[in-house]
Amino acid sequence: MWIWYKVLYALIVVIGGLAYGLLLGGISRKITARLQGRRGPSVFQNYIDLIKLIRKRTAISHGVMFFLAPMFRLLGGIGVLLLVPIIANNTALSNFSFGGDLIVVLYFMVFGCLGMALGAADSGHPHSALAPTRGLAQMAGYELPFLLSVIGLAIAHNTVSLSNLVAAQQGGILHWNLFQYPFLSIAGLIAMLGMYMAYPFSVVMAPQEIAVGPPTEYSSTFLSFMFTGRSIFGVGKYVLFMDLFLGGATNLVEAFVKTFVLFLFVVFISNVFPRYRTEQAVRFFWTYPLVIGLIDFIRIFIK
Amino acid sequence: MAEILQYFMLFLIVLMLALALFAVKTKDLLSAVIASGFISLVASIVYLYLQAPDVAMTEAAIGAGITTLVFVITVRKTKGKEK
Amino acid sequence: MVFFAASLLLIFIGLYAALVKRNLIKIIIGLSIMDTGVNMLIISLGFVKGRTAPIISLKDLFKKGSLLVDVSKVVDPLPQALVLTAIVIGVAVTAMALSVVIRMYSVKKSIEIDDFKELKW
Amino acid sequence: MVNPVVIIAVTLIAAFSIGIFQFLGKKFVRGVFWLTILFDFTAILSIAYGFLTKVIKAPIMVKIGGFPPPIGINLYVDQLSAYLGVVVFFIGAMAAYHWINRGIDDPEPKALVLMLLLLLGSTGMIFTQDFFNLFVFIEITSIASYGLVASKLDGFSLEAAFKYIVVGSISSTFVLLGAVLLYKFAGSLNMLDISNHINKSMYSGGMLIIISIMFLFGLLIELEVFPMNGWALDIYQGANPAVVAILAGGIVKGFYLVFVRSANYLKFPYLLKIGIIFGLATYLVSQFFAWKQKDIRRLFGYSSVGQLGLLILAGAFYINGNLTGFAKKYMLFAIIFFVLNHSFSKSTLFFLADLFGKRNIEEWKGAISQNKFFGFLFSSSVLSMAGAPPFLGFWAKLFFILAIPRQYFYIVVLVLIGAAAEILYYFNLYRIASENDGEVLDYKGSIIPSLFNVLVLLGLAVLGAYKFFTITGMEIQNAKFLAFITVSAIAVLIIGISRIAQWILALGMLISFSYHLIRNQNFVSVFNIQSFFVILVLVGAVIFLFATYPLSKKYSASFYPLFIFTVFSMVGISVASNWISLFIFWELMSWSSYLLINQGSKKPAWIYLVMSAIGGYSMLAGIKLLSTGSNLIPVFKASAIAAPVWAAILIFTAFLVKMGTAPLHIWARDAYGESPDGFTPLLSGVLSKMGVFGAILTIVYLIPHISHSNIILYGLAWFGALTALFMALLAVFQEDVKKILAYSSISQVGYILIGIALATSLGYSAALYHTVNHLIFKGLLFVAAAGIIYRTGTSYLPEMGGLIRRMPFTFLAFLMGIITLAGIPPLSGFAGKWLLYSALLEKRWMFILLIAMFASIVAFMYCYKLLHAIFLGQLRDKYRDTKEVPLPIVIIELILAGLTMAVGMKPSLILRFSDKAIKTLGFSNPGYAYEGAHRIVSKFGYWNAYFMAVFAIGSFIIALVLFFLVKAKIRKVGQLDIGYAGEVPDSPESVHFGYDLYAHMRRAVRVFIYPHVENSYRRIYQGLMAFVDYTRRFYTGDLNTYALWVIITLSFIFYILYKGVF
Amino acid sequence: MRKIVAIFFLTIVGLYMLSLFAQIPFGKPYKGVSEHYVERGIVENRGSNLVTSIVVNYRGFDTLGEVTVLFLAATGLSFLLFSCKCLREFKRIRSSLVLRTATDTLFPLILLFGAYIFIHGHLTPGGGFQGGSVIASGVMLLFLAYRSFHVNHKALSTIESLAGITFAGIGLVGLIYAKSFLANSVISLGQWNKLFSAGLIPFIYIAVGFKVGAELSGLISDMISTTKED
Repeated sequence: MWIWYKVLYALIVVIGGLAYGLLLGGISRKITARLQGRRGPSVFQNYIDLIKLIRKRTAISHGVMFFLAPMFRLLGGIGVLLLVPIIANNTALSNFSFGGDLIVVLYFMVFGCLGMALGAADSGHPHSALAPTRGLAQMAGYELPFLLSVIGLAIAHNTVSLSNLVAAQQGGILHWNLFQYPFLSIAGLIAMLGMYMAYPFSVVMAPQEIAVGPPTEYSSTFLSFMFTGRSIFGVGKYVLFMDLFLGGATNLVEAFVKTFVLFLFVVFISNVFPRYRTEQAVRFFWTYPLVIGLIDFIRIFIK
Repeated sequence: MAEILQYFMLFLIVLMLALALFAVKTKDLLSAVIASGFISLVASIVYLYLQAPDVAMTEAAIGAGITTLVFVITVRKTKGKEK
Repeated sequence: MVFFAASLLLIFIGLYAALVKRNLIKIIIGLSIMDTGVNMLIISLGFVKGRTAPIISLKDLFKKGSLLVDVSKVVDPLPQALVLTAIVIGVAVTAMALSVVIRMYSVKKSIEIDDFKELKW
Repeated sequence: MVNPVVIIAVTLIAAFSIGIFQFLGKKFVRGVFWLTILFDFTAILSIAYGFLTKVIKAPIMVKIGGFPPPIGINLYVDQLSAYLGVVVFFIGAMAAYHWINRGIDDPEPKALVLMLLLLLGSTGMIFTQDFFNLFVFIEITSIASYGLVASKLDGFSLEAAFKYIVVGSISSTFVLLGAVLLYKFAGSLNMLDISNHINKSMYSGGMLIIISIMFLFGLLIELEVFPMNGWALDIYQGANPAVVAILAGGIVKGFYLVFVRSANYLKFPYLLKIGIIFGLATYLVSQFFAWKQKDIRRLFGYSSVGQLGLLILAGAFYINGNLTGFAKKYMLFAIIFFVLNHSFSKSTLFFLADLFGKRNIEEWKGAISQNKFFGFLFSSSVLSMAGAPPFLGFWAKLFFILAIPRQYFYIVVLVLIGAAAEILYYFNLYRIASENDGEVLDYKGSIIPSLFNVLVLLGLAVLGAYKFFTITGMEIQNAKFLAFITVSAIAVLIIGISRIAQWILALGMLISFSYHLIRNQNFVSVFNIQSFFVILVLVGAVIFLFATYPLSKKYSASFYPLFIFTVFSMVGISVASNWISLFIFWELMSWSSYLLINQGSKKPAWIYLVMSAIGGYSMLAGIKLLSTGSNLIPVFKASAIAAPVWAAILIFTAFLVKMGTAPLHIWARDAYGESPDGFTPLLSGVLSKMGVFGAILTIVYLIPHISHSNIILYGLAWFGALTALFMALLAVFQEDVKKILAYSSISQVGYILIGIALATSLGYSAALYHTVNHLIFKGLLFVAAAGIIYRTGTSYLPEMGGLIRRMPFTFLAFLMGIITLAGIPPLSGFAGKWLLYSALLEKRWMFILLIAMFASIVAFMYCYKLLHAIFLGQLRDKYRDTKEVPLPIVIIELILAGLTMAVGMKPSLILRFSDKAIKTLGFSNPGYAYEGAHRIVSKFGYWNAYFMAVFAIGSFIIALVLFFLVKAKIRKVGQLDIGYAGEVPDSPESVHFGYDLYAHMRRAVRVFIYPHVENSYRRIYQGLMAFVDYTRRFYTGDLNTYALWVIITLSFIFYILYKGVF
Repeated sequence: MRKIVAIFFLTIVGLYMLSLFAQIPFGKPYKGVSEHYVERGIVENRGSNLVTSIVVNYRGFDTLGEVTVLFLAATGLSFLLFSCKCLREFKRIRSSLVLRTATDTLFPLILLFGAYIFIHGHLTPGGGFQGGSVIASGVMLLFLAYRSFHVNHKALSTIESLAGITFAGIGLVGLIYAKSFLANSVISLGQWNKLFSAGLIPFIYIAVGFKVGAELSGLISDMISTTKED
């Protein structure tokens, strides 16, 4: 019986996550527009778009992998969201988070991206490789500081379970990893910017250069799936970072607030900086955040 | 008598060494060959003094005779002069 | 002693020729001088002062009443026998060497070492 | 048995009678010649056989002239001289046959007389026991050689002959002087008598020492000792090869025996010193000078001289090295084997060089690839010369190394360095000769002598192995297994006309072998680390062998035999019970795999071989360090002895080379990338795992006894981590599917190394799990790549693309392989990563963990590249009709893909085996525990593979259902029908971009992917080459200089041995 | 430069060897096997010339080798100089009447002398080698005297071979009848200082004499070249 409850909760989390993710996307567009002095679309524009896409009647397919790619994407998104505990030790909202989950999450995050890249390439679009390769290269960039902070935290707390990490950060704001291990956190948060492919690390999605990126060839239902996957994935990552650095959450409100703060952090940063080229981004990640993170890392190593 | 013989031997030895040096130093191959033949000849006399008549005979016949002959023929055939 | 020294000198003069001279025939002359030196050295090794050659043609070399020869009256015959062989071998080698030289001359019209340095490294 | 003196008398009479027979005609002369040779050979053979069967118990003593020894001359024939006599006459007969066949120089009767007297001289030399008589026979031998060397009468041979005459005369002068002075000293010329007169204390007097030096020095000149061996090399280069063959193969060995025996009789106390200085110098100098040699005959000459140096060294140790018991016996056999091996293989090589006719090794291109039989003979002798197992040279070297006392370890090192150098230049030649392109060249003349020689060599190989195993008293299973391997390989070789038959037979052998192994109760009940690897090898071999069938058409008949050889030698490695048998099978594996790789591409194979040789020999050196005085064969035992640090490091090097660990990885890319496609899966999946096996053995049995072992282990882990990272990074920028997989392979093995270096039970679990897992997915990828290359004809990524449409199954399998490789759950790759990371966390090796994890991120890049460039994008026009890869390959692909899936769901499929294996390594538990059926728990967390698989598949199904629920009409659109500016023309130019996908990344990491290591290797190699090229000018070709060096050497010897004068 | 280096190292070697010979007394009595040769030489061989006894009997094997060496040299030389163009360039000049007359007179004497030497090898100084070379020098004289002189190679070769076979054959006879190769005791040793004494020694020396004479003559003729075209 237990498993069915879990499935039920999972469905709720996924739908909730989707709704939240779409909302965040809308807010992001709004903020950007406002900063640029435009009115911008409605914050609910993404909901409208999604419904529109689903309702479209025809879709084209270039082949099996093209067909499967959105599935992978969606699966990756859902997987990440479900593997991180939104509220630790809560039957409903701890999701499928379990003992070894940090490493699993790290690897599962790639799953969707891989599917995405494969699908795009299968379209036969000559530029299809551009975005995935940039993305992978940039990933190699930001993953280094990110792994640094994750490993640092795991060693520091002697656990790779996100739930345990969250538990270790309870008992006041100063117990948060953000304050316990500020340098690691800085490295991790900078990596997060890369992970969201926001400015200045947006060369992957760069619409001006690659028409509209991987989704160029996708439309209607396929695109809707991608859209869904991306939104959910985004939320999943916010939750992950919340759990890692901001002490997790004990109730839903706290979760909303913390993820929203993270979201704002990304949005504001991205509206300030110009874009890096891939190699610049990689070099950036391999220097400043890494060096900063190493301070704490070595501290943990010595301890 | 014995003393004279000894001095004679000494003389022969010096002669041999001188001939050897001459054979090595001279530019004319034929002279060198003849000199080396002479060394053998002188040596055979020395052998006699050293109570080795057999060897003396052999040295004279083969060392001084045949060897020199072979040398001479070779020098003639190679029209040899040392540079 | 003089014989030793002289023989050694002969050997080394011969060797010197083999080491320094650039003419093939000269080198062989050197070797044959060296041979002579060696032979003389060996003979002088077998020499014993005041003894006679090892040819027993007189009765008084025998020990009394037998065919056993009195050792103290004869020089060492063995080195002489060895030298006999050595001399013959020497002439054989010289003849071989000289025939090679004749052939070398017919190939290159030269008997200088400088023309025979193709095999190297 | 024949009286030895009859041999000499009959030969002499025959030689004299040819003077009469020459008037009767050529046939009579030849008849007399061959009859004599036959008579002599049979006579000596009968004596040798008598010794062998112990019918003759004591050495034969023949009085000549009826006088007892000190008075008269006598012959003394013992075992060694009889054997050597057989060899001399055999080689002599072969050389004579070769010479006659190739057109003997006129006048023929004289040439045959010279030949006969040469053989007579060397026989007399070996047999006589009188110093002066020895001199006479030396002169006979020398003068006959002078004539024969000059026989070609061209500039080269005359020059060589003249140099020989001059140096030879100097040499014989010293021998003569020495002999006469010995007479003066001891009053006798008989060796035994003199020996009885001499005792070691007389050497302090100074007189005897100079006499002995003069005598031995004369022989030493004839033994072509550095630095006075220029003349010898010139002979090898300039003279008639038939003559050189008999000189190098027979006569010089006679001189060698005489030298060693004389030194023994003289009780010369400094023989060891002389042997070490001159033997080693000769050996090393010639092995290195040969590197730059372009003239094949001079190359062989350097090799011969080098072997002589080794022999002198061995002889010095045998006589004067204070060897005891077994060591002495080993050394004796080493010497015998060296002599036999060198005689037969070197003479064959000279014959073949003459038959082929080309002097410059560059012109040997294609010599053996186009003439199969010629190639077989050439390969056999080269392999034997270079000491490849199971040839005789290998056993000789092994005996030699085992016999050297441990305090002379530096000699072991230097000899092994020389051996590696020898392999380097021999196989450079072999590489050129086995090149496939080049015009069709044929050899002229009869190969019968070479064939006989090689047959003897093969027989000797069996003898060598038999003797080695019986004398060292190693388990007889090793010998049996070696015989089994050889017989199997030969069986497969024999049916070489049909590849299918070979395939079936090989497969049948492997399967039945595995079946019998599993049926063996012993094997099943005692399941240890070795059984683990045996199963790994056999399973991998069966799978990959199965997949080779469609590819085999283009392989030569030796592919399957070598495959079998490789596989069984790996089994041999896995079941080895001591270090030496491990080494034997290790070398067997290296060489057979080299020959396999060489069937694909030559240069990489050469580099592979050289690296393997360096590795293998360093292992041997390490093993040597493990041995103690009484225990020459170190066994695997944790409590054996306190192993020195260097032993562990040296032994480890071999394994690191095979694992491709940086910076020893330079062979790997091209060897993997250009080896035959059917073999690469085995190479990557199984063969590199032997390195893993060895590493585990080393760490378990050696490292714990070393102080600071932690540092070594930590260093190893760093090596593993850096390998994992940088090889992954290098893979990203490759454009060849197999080369990407190659780098990936060594990168993955780097992970395994980390696991091993942890030396915790969890680390071993991770390593063993990953070992199997890597076999599965890398095998899958390589097999798939082989299929793709088979269909498309290229391995170059930018030429592929869009193949998903033509090869859906392959794509599916490949995709699963890639997912496993990337370690993405739910397939089997993740569990290995999880175990490894947990193990690292447990040990708190944070930096290594960081690097390892980061390396797997880098791996994503090339994973994507592979998928994208091969399968995705637009299909090229030329592949429009390409079919799915052949059925056997598809089957294997799907089986392996299914395995990744199954293992991904249930890692215990592998772990239950590794658990058992780990228990035998002395750990009580595997480092993790099971919780329930599927959950693996470590200190840090747990991993539920089953759940994860169900979760992934479940959500995939949910998403799919969701998709179909909202499914709109899907219109299939051709790939070229894509909407961007303009349409693709009808006859489509492919716009699939698969080249240099990570150009941007390259800019970021340029400094890391620059081939620093390869360049430094190249620079070292070139530097050495330049050095060698400069120093080999030592051999100026100037006769005076050669003669001068003789005198310089003599004064040097006087100086070091006798200080009484000044 | 080379000279200096050569002299330097030769001096070093020379000094070492000198130091050796300084320790060997010159002209002092010997010991060892020679005592046996000298003391029992006559008893065992009956030959007055002890050197001959040693050369032919005690160390007969050496002599067999020595003969072989000479044979080898002759063979090798003719092998190497066979049909060498180089030989034709050498023109033999016509010799003077004096020389020819002297040759005519001396040649038989020289031959006789040579024969005497090797037949009396066991009695007087000299033996096969010396006698042979004396004969060869006679042949050489013929070469000098007569421009068109050439030797019969076939005959020489046959003599050489037969002589050689005789030597080795005698050795084998010894092996068969006296259980020892080259044993001297096959026939009666005879009396000391008589022509027919010393067992097989004279026979061997005669064979050697023929052989050496033939060989050296052949050698000279090969070098001077007596091919018919000249």
